[in-house]
Amino acid sequence: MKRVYLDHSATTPVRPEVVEEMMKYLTDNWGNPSSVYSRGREARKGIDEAREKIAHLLGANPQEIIFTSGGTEADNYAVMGAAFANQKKGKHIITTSIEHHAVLDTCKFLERQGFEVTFLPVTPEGIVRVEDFERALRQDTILVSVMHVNNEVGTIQPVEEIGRVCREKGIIFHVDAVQSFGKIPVNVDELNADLLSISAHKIYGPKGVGCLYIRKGTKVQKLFYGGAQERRRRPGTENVAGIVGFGKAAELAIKEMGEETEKLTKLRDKLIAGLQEKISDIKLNGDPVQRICNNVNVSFKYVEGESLLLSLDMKGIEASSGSACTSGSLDPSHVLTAMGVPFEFIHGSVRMTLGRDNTEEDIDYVLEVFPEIVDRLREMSPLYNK
Amino acid sequence: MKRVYLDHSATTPVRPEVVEEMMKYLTDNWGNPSSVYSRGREARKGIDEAREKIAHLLGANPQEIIFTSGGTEADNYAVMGAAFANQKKGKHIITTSIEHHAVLDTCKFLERQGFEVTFLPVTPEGIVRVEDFERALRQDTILVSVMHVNNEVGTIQPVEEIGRVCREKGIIFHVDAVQSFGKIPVNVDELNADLLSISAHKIYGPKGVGCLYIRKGTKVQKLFYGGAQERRRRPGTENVAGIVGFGKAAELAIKEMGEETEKLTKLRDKLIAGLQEKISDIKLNGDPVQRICNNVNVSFKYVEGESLLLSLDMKGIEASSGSACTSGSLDPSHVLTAMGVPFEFIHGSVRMTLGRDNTEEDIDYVLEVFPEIVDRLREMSPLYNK
Amino acid sequence: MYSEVVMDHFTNPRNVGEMEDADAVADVGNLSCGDTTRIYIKVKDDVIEDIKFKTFGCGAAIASSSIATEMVKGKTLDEALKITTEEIVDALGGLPPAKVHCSVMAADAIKKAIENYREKNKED
Amino acid sequence: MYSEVVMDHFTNPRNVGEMEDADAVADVGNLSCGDTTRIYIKVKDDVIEDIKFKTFGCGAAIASSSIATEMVKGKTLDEALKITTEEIVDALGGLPPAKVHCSVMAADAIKKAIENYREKNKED
Ligand SMILES: Cc1ncc(COP(=O)(O)O)c(C=O)c1O
Ligand SMILES: Cc1ncc(COP(=O)(O)O)c(C=O)c1O
Repeated sequence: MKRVYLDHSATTPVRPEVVEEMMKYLTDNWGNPSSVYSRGREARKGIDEAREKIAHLLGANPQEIIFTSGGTEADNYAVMGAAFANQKKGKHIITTSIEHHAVLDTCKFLERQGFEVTFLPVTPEGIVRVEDFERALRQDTILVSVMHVNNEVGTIQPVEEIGRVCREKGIIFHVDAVQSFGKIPVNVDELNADLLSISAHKIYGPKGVGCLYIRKGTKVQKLFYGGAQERRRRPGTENVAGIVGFGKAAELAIKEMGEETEKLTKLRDKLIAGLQEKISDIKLNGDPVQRICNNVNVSFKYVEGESLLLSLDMKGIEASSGSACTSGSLDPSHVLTAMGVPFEFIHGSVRMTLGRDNTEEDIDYVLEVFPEIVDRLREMSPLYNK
Repeated sequence: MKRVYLDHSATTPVRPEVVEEMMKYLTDNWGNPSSVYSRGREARKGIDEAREKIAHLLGANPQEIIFTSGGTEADNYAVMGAAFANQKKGKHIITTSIEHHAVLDTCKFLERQGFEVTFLPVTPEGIVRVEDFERALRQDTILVSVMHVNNEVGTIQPVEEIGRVCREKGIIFHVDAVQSFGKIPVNVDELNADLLSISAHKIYGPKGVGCLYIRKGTKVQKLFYGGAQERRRRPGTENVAGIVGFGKAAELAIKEMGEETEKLTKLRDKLIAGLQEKISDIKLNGDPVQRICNNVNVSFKYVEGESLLLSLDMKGIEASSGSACTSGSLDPSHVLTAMGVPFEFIHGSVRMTLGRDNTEEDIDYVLEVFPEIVDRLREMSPLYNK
Repeated sequence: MYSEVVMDHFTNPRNVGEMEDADAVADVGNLSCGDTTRIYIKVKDDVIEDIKFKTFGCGAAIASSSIATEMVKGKTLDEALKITTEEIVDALGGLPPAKVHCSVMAADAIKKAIENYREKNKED
Repeated sequence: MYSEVVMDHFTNPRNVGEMEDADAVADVGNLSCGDTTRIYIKVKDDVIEDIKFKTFGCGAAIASSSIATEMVKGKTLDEALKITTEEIVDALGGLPPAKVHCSVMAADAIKKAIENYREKNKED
């Protein structure tokens, strides 16, 4: 059976070049980077080189990059760390209602700790309004956290503008760049970011590694305590192989970004247009233009997302959905809800995120089987009247 | 040149069997374990199997094992998590003065948050006295954290007795088993542990993975927030390959524990006896009997630890030291200090920790070159009078 | 995550469709929570002679409807009323814990259809 | 972590040893912090004719003593007094930041030895 993976925003395959680099650090260079001699030095070198690569790609200094166990830890470190370290200045935080749970739930935790959080609304197209942000600013605002690209609907947020305002006012600005890095330019100075998170497994690197950029001078409290690793900012024996793989993946992603973006944009637009042409009662979720190159998020009336996914899976197509039934929780996507997507569309949403292995033929195949699946499910639905 | 690695308590090489298992999850089974279909399910299965293996080896239930990014995160999760979740009952914590920094520094952080911490002293042999522990108990004691085996001097702590008392009094008991697991039996019921940390890279698994055992019913607050992974107790896309490697490493370690312990004990005793016989002004640090099978920690008067390590490294022997100069900090080992080791011995300490690849010949080689090195350094020392 | 039985019933649902001359119809669930099921029954001599369903919902919901209609077809109304969610889940070879609530709908819809039928026939 | 120059001076330290007929001796550092250096000098016509050291300390401390004694040997006392820690570190091809403090001892010990020498000769 043909298999088409369309869930690259969930995770990506590890590139062979990345696996190869990692192998060296799982076999020969297995020393502890904190050990002072021979074997430790080789491991240390691997980490340092990865740090330099990533710093360079972000326009940062190597000392500003702290490796973490992934995007979630980086987001928590940024948000909790900045909040706790600066609470004497104020206790107000601004974020958006469409952040990843790693930021959203951390902000909710901080609310329970006595912080006040403003969750900015978004347009029906899934984009934060700069005016709303400016209106939310207060004297005691100490931190603003806005994602660069939304993971569900792929919308690109106005982080440059928001960053500029934060810089003027001297407010710490965190950008969750997990879904943007490797797809669009991410430069910490252009974004005016003081803190910025990335994750390796979204860019064809290994799972369980990420990093937080911390601009020199930005006060952040540690998430946890222990050894002197990462210049005393993140303790624990380093995931050396993972970090090395991350460095390699980042390097390759940026090198190929131009041509990849072009290819993915074409495939994305073909897929959207094809679905809209072949299937009725369909809705594209998220801004069609201010949108990352690989995201297709569409909703179908009279179809429930999980049975749609299941049907797609049976045809070898892997995707994800914002339906309540898929997430395992009973709530549908907080992103589609915040966008005000009508409930008859929310439950029938499917996200297809493209990646470097996808081809035109993949899209043709999806467009071939998709209409039948929707038809079949609609036939079964008590809500549908032909 | 002959190379003898004697720093297995710092880290261990990844076993080929472990690398092989990991490779499968870096190449074929790279799906996101949270994804509902095909590719995600394979990754999920890998994690679940590792969880079952480790639970079984600890005498626990799979639902009680939470994977983390290593021993440090597990220790922090246990100590901070139990402290914050139970602070309404009391704010007193008991630990020892010889814990790893992952516990020690976390306790110091908790002191700054308004908790009171008793750091138990140890005997000159590096062992906590149960009487001291019992005397330290208070009405408002909510948590006791004692390491099973000390990482510097290899002493085995009376955790069974301490656990029994905690169980009687209904106090949460955390055991840092990072240095004991795989070398001596670790069973959560026998130790009466409510929380227990292990780390993969100390047992020939990968760096950057570990787990925390959380006994059913034990209240712990999360360290950070995000997705619903690990039954909502530890968010973030899982380090699948690392977790699978951890499971394999744990399985092999326990399978071979009996014969390994026997072999290592013999080598250890040969090394200690040989050094004592050949070198004057030498001191064995840590109890000679209540001691883990692979630890040799000795001090030499008139020799500074770092130059000793450097000289050993030049002969291909890799070890570590508790000297101030080695750690990069300016303070010598807190463990040797707590044991009351005289300062003229503290600075000249060296730790040699044996592992599965070490042989009799390795020990013979070390015993051959070691005396010359000590002689040479003593010759250079202004403190030494022949 | 689903058993083979679930996948079979999801792929080839039994008794799916509408019924022009149904003796009773019942709807349960509501769209805002993303799950609804409609059941049609044809009753003769107090026995469910024919049954059809339509479901908007996840794989577990569709498979539950399919297997539940199979289980009650040919049964007397009293027998059919006794069908439980546990029996449906068992017949499906189990369901993931988070999905069990989806199969409640099937049993509920069948009960409601029978009630509607009895209500209607009392009135006559 | 150490440069080749450091490793060379650590492995083959120059001017290591004692001096029976030294014109001045100086000790700096103390054992409780794990580092001590002793310098012996022999002076003729205000020039350091011979110099020896003994060091208890890390690799950086030993190499610093070795290279510093080389640098001042044959220099006048005034020239020798001008030697700085930066010059020693540079001559060693750099040191890890955490180790720079270990090389301060060498410059200090040489200065102290010269001071002792001058003090003694003033007294005479
Ligand atoms: C926008 C965003 N932030 C954070 C994360 C969390 O990253 P990780 O899975 O590495 O913990 C993700 C991915 O799940 C994401 O899409
Ligand atoms: C006793 C002890 N606890 C905790 C740790 C920390 O484990 P990890 O290096 O996996 O963070 C170590 C090892 O460094 C250890 O020896």
